[in-house]
Amino acid sequence: MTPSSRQRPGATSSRATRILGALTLAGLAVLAFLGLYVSPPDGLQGETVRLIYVHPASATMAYLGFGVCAVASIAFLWPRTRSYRWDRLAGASAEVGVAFCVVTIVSGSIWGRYSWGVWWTWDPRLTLTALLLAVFVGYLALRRTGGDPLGRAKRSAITALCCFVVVPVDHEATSWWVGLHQNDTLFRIGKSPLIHGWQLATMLLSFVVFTLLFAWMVLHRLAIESMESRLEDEGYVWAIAERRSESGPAPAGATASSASSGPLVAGPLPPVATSQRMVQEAPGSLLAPRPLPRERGEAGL
Amino acid sequence: MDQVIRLRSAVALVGRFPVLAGVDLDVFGTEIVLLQGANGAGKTSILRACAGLLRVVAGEACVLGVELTEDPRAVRRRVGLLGHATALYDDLTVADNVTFAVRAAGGERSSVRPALDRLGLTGRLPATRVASLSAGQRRRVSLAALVARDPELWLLDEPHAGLDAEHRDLLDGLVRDAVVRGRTVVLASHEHHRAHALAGRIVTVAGGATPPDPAPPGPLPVPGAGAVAAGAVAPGVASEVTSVA
Amino acid sequence: MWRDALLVAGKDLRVEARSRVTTNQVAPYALIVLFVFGFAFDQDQYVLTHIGPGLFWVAVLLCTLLAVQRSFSLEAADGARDGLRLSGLDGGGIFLGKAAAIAAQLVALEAVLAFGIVVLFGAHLAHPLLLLTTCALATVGLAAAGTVYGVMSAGLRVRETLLPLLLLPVAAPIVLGATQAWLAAVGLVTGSGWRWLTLLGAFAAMYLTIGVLAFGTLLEEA
Amino acid sequence: MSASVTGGWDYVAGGYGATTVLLGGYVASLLRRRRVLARRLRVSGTPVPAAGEALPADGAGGDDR
Repeated sequence: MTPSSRQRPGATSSRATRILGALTLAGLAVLAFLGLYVSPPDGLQGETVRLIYVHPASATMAYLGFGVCAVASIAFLWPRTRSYRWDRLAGASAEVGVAFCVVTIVSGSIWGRYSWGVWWTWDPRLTLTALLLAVFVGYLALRRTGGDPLGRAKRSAITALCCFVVVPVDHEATSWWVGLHQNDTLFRIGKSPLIHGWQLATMLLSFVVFTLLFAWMVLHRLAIESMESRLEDEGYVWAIAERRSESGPAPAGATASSASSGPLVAGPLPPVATSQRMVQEAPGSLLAPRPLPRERGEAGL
Repeated sequence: MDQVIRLRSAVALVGRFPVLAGVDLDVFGTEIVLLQGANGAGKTSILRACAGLLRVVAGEACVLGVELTEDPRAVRRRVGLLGHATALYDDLTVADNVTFAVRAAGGERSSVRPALDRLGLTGRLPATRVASLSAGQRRRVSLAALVARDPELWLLDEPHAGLDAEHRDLLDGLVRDAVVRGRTVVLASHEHHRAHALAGRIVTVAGGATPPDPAPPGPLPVPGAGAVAAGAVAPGVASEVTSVA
Repeated sequence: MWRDALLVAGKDLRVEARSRVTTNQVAPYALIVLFVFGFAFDQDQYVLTHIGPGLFWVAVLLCTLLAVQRSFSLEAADGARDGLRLSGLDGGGIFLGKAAAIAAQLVALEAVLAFGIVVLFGAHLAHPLLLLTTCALATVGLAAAGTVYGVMSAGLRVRETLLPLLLLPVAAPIVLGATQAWLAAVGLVTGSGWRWLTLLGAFAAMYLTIGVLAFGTLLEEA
Repeated sequence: MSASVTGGWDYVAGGYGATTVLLGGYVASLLRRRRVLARRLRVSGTPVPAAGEALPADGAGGDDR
């Protein structure tokens, strides 16, 4: 999809994301209708079975977010695929994953209050989810520390992997632990004697709709990251010009016109590997407000 | 004469600030080169970039045959940097500190004692904790570690700061000896009289760059500036006047 | 790598031997933590005996935070980290050295704390072989994870607050595994304590591997 | 299927409500951040990238080391 499909200049949504958003909204409406009206209550759990159309799907999206974060981190650390877009994807999906993880815990807690009579129990799945949340909140805090972008990206990627490898260990640990404690609180899906056709359909729909929502959120979170890095790069180009003008007679803050009329600063300005992307353009245009080289923009979604 | 440092349009960032915004620098073997410029001009950053501590993100940077843009770590063992910070552990003694620095860089323990003696760190001083030393003494401990390691390239950032007259002379002697032994020295200093007498060549740094401008703005204390960034050749020191641009 | 590790461990332990921060500050702190647990829970010896192993490992975890912060504030002072980077020491070697020094200090602290819970909480220590193996594996795991996260947060302005946020959730399996192994050893829960050791061993091996591989990069970017 | 257990609508409302509030709040924060950044970019005269659009010359290989 080329950027020309955008209607309003300056809008960050493309046609694809708008279609995706509309589909998601429609899906959510259908899901609510099916979940709250069409599908029947359960024999065992009464009306609260309707939470099954929210809770498992959001848990899956949380795991998906953390999984994407780990895979993107590996892709960033692997020298042959290193690119900041992996770093941005890791950050974006981790944040969306954290959001879904909170939803999972809150909705599960409400459900648990009804089913088990307690808001929280030290069930392996609950403990694992809570630990994952804690670990990835730490990861997001680390991402916000700033500093050299390459350093931050590497640090974050290694942390993401450190966080993620804890998952199997935690999983083993908590299952042994519960085995020891003879804990009888089990995940409830398996206990439903039979799933009604509408229930099954609605549940499947919930996974589809939440995946759409996940994709929409990650795309927009990525757009935010892109805009942040672009703002930083703008500052960077001006900072170099400013810095070099300290040495020359040209006044600081000389406008772009002087870049074409004569060298603002001594020496050719090199192609600069900026924080987020490579800028390989003529020295003059580096200082000038420039149009996007649109043909180089990759296929939008 | 082999080239020790070659920077071309080198750019380096600290956070998002471009401390180096396009530096060109050539230094050849057994030279003593003085970097001069105002505070914040980028002298320290050039030295740190040459030591492989500050990543060069654009342009070319080659020190001792190592491409810094590819692997800045490879050059570190062969370079000695005397910075503003002395990189000493307060709780260790003078001798322990120098020994650790030398052995960490792959040197021999036997080179420690002569270096301490050379810097006048004798008597009770080697067994004294660094925390109880004066600033000048710490500086000398740091220098002793450098002398004991005897790297191929010496990068000295304000080496005269905090030293008394006697030890400044000692330092100048150390630098000249090092060059005679085939080492190369780059220093940044505000002690113009001393530094000019020592240096074979002067490079002006401003605004994170080395302007090739024959007449840079502001007063230039370079005696007899003829060629670009040319300086007085110190007597008795083999050096070579080269153009910077 | 091993030579570098020995060199760095020797340096860190020598600093500790001269500054005595662990013996004079961290060890008393550990004992105070046990006292506070005693106040906060009950004077009921029965409760304290039963939660003693858990409190022990929580106290060890808190001490790990202090030891890690101390270990990296050494390097932060006076440009020492630049010195370490300039020395060209192998990253894996520095990691193993610093982790070994932290582990050595933790072992000393654990001895003090074990004495504390026996005296204060009336814990009884059975199966010394199981207990010692647990301590060894858990200590290695804590020191390795602590060193990885220590260097990660070392160069940041927010390191004092970031380190606990990163380390505590990650170290939770160690506290869990070590506590369960210990409870099994003294017969407070049924089942064999040995299987928890595989968990502790796996955790330690994982973080040792990560540390050896990634420490150089992390030190570079700190 | 007949409902042998009735009630629990309050829990359903709580669960759906909490989910809506949390996810809706997150979406709102995304949109707000997006709007603020887009405005700042427009002020500095830079084209605003679309969602899903790659940045120009974003190194795809190992080139932006």
